[in-house]
Amino acid sequence: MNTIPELIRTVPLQHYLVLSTCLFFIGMIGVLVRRNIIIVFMCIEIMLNAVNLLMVSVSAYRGEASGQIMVLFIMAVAAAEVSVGLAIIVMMYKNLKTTNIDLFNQLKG
Amino acid sequence: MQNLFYILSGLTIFAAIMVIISKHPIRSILFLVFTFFLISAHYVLLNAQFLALVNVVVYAGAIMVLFLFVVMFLNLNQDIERFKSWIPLSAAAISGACLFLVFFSAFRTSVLASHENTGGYQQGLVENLGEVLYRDYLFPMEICSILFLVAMIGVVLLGRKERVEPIKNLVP
Amino acid sequence: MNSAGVLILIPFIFSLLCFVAGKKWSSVVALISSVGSLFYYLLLLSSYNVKTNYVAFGFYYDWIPSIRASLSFGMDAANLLVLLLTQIVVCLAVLATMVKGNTRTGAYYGLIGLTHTFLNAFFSSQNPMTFLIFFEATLIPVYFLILNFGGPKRKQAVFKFFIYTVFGGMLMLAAILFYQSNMFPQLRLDSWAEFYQFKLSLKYQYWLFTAFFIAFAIKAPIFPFHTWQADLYSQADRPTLMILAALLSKMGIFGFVRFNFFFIQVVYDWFNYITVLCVIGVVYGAIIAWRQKDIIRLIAYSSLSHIGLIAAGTMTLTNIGMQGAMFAMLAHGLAVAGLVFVADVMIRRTNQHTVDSFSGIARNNPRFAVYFFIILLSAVGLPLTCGFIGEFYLIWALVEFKFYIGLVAALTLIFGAAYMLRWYQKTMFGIPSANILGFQKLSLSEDYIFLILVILILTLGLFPADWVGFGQFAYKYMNFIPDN
Amino acid sequence: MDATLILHLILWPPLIGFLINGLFGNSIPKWAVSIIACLGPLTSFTGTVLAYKFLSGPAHDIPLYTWFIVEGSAKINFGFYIDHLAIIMLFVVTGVGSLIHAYSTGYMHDDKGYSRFMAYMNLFLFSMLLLVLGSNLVVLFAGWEGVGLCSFLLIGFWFENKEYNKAAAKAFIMNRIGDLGFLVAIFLIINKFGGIEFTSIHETLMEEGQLNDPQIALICLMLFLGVCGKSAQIPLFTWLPDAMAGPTPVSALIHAATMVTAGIYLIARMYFLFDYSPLSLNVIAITGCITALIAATIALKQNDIKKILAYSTVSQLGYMAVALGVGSYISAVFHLMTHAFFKALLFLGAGSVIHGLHGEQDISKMGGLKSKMKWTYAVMLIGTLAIVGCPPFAGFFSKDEILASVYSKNFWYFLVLAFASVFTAWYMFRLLFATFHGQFRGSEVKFEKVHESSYSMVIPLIVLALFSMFGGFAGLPELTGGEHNLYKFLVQTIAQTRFKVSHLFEYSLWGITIVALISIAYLTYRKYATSSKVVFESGNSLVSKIILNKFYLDELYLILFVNPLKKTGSWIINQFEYGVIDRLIRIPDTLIESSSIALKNLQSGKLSWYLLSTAVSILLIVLVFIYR
Repeated sequence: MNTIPELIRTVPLQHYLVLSTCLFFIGMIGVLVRRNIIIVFMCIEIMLNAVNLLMVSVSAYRGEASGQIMVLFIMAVAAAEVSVGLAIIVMMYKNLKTTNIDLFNQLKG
Repeated sequence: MQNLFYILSGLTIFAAIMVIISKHPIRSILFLVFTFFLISAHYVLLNAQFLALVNVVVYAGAIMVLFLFVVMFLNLNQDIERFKSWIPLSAAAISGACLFLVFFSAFRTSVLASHENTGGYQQGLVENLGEVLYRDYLFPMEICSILFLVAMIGVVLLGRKERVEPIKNLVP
Repeated sequence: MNSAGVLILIPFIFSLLCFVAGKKWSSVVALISSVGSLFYYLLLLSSYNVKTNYVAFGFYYDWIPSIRASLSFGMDAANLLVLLLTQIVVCLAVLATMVKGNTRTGAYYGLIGLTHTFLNAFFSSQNPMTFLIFFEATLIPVYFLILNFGGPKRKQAVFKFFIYTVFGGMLMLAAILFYQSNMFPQLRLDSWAEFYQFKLSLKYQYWLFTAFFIAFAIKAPIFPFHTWQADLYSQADRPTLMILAALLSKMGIFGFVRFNFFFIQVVYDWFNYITVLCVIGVVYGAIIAWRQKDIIRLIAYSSLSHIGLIAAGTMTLTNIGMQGAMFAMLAHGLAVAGLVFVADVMIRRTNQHTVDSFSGIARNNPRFAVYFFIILLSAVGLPLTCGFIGEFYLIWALVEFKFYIGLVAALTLIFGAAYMLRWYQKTMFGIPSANILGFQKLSLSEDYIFLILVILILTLGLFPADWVGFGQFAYKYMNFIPDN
Repeated sequence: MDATLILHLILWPPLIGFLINGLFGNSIPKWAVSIIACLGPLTSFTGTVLAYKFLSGPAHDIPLYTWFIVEGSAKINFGFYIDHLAIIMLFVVTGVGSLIHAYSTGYMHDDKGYSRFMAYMNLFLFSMLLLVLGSNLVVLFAGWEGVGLCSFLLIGFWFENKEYNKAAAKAFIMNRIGDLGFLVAIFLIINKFGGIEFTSIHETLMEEGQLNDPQIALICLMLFLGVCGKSAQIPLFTWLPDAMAGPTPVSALIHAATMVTAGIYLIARMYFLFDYSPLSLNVIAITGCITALIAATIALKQNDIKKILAYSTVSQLGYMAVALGVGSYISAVFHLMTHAFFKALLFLGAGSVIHGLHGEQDISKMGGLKSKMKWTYAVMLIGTLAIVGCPPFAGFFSKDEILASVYSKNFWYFLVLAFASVFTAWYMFRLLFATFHGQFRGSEVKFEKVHESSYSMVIPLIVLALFSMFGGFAGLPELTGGEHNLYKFLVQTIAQTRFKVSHLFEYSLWGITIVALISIAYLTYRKYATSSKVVFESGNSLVSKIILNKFYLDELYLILFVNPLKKTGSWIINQFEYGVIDRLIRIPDTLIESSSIALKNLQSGKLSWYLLSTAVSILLIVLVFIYR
């Protein structure tokens, strides 16, 4: 375990930034391209995770715990969001018999 | 060790891409779980051991199970998407790519403060985090608990059986 | 106790009563209200001394002190005649609503009462802010009156009307706010005098005047802002239309009367363009009225023609023009209210709207024909009716100011006669057509309305001197303010 | 006697008669209506006689009250003015008016609108008195419009006939064209002289008037436009023949004797102004010449008895205009007076004929009525001799005076008028012979029914005939050694010097007149006192077609003014109003509407679209932040 902090010194912070950006945009493109609402939802999770990763890396490089606390909160919120969101999806599927977001254009259940 | 990071990064990106290009939702979910694991690995590399653990438990454990459960519950295996038109698709792809390029170039050239790893590997451990959490972020944490309560009530309410007739003939 | 505020309060309280009074009693309440305010107005008039004080019976209320907005009412020489017209015409409109076949619910009377309230407030306003607020507020009851009680296409018509006037009102609001923000903070803009005192630089005046002009031109209306008018008129309920044609169109002209003196230089510079618009309206409206089949539309376009003349008169900024405009407002209000009621009598009895569908009414109803004829004479501007006096002054002012414009405006003599006589002859003369045979005699209340109108028209035509005189004092007062 | 009292006595009785008959005419018996109606003009006539007898001095100005007032500009009184000119006019108006009222009680007796008719006639008389007595131009204008209005009402008296209504509207509107000029002239006068009373205008003019002042010329021309409308001069005369749609007493009173001469009266009243503008006098004279000639020419070919008389009236009005134009105002007034007598007589006689023939107006279907209608024939003969200027009837003196005065000023005007006189003689004798001589050209049955009119109609005829015979002696020419009483009377108001012509010219004029008259009478008798209808048919030649169609003036106006206006009106209603104006004015409206439609499509409710737009906007924002 002691060797791991050395890694941080060898890998520049920019690389983490690039990685999280990549993840974020993969998630975003997924959100834009996919039509299945569950997959869209998953892509949102990817985006959240990308942000988390960013937070953690910066936190680690800055040597501050606040960033990691923030990630904790994000996870908490994400869990709540996913539970509610999935419940909504289930309800909508019950009513509309589809998960295609293009058909959810009524802005109501 | 440096290579470990790059291998992990490559795998993460690959898994994430697979999430969005798999046709079957189940596969997407599985790749997503994989992604989460890989991100947890990154956390470990970054000395955020506690978060890595939480990530595995919350995301890969709880959330993904929920997803899987929903997909299987709705029986979406057969529901393979058909793309109606290429125009919104390409528009989405192009705009996303543009945004990506912009961010990418922005981050690549950004100058960050030099990294002084003051906290060492101790920083991401439970004691350390707990101290900060209960000292500086007590109130938000309490709010968070209320959020969970609300979410729970909401889900229960949503799951309640309604006597609303399903809207018919909407599916083509 | 004598206060302009009471004149506004009377119809307001009674209109609230009307809303709750129910169908049976609301008409009585409305009648009491309108006659009461008429008498209260006459009481005020009798104790009004135009020569000593300018603003009488003032009523002041500090509305929002932080933005220097206050409500101020009062009577002065400029609004005297038009307030008189308001009381009379509302009285007549209420009477016309009580005529069998026009009867309405309490809400109708209540809305008429509200219109009355706002009109009184508007015409007696003593500062630009009050003027603006009630300029807009009058729209509200009128909107509902037409929306709830109008013809089949009322929705489009009233929407068009609303959009037009609100657009104008917005411009005016912007102009007044601009003015107010440029004033010294110690000035509170509590009266017209203060308004006239502080003059902006000419560059701003041009812009402000444009805004005011468009607002008033839409309301009046002046060519080419008139297209809402005929649509709205043809959809409005006729008693409403009496108020609409006789009073609402005067609001724009009254705006010119109030504001033109503030923009003396601008009006002088743009006189040609504006009066050309007005005069085009005179001829244009007359030509359309001449070829028009629908009676109500005919009235609308004839109104456009007359209003154009009156507006041109206010633009001369001369004593004659101002006096003429003020008196012509009264005269035209009476005449057009009469014409609308004539149309109401015709349409209510036969359910026909076109000129061609009537014929030979004079054979059955000579009384009606006579009333119509006298009202028509006033509209045409024959001497010894009040219409003549107004027209005389206006054309005089125009001829004196710009000869050729006056000459073209005087064409209203010919065209007016042409379209009015056409209407009269087609409906009253000729062999009685089938649907005229059942044309009932005038009922008592209809008789009263016509009698009141005819007596007023002839009296004002024979003895106009004192009434015209009020305009002269108003002119002196407004022109007293020095130029910058 | 007090002038105010006399004024009240003259002015108000017709109005009271109008009010009583107008308000209660249907509920009181017919004889009462007749008495009330005739009492009004008779009282006025009495008042006029009193005024003539008892009012001394040049003029009486009686301002009743201030009508309206403009500080600094002018004060307009509801005031009246009695002077010599007014008294002469009053005699004509109330005298002829009374007779025609009496005649009407017989002529209109069986009409169902009898009381209405009498009320209108009274109202007309009141307006005419207002016109004659007004002390300023505005009161005069009130009367001027009032008579126009009554003319409208009376032409369209039988309002169930659409043609009559059209004629009425035409008369009113053409009059209004003239009134426009009049009104503008009033404003110009106020502007120029600062006052509107005749006396004050006169005084100001005397003090600071300049000959050939363009402003005065403009005023005069504008006034003359009004005169053209009211007195049926070219180009506004076409309404008068159409106005014959009204009952015959109306034609006699309004469209021959009084109203149409209001224009002549106006110019005589304002003579001092016209004296300052030779240009406008020339215009008046030329217009008068053309009117006289054209109207007389048209009358040659007409077969409707009333139309002939109508054109004759136009022609005679042209005479008067020429007289005014050469500055001999008194001659014009003289002719106005005699013309009122004999033209009223002729019209009433024609009315009697029409009445006797039960509504027949076409002279080609008359003839030989002499035996059946002796009185009518006699008075018609007198009237004809008067109008053609046969000595010593009334028309001779006045016409001779006009011709002589015109000759003294301008030979060419004289020549035109002489031609017009010849035409006059021709069509009048034609009318007379075709109606009363020869054989009846209708059916026998019809002829049997022909009857002489009642006494209430004949007595006024006889009175008028007497006036036509002896009215001319009010103004004897110098040559006869007699006194020109009218001149002596009027010169106190109208300061005008008498013209001078050589005795030789006068003698030769008389001689030629008599010779010409006899020869024309002979020729027309030969031609028209027949039993054949052929002579009344118009030829097919171009000239006769033009004359028959009244020089196509109506058609010309139709093409030049009425039709374009109608077309413009329809075009505006159907296309311009909503196609152009509405669209133009709704440009902001349309912009808002179309942009709102565009924005509405953005709010499609599609999640993917929202996401995409979010992404794009983030992209834009970031770009802005980076490359700011």
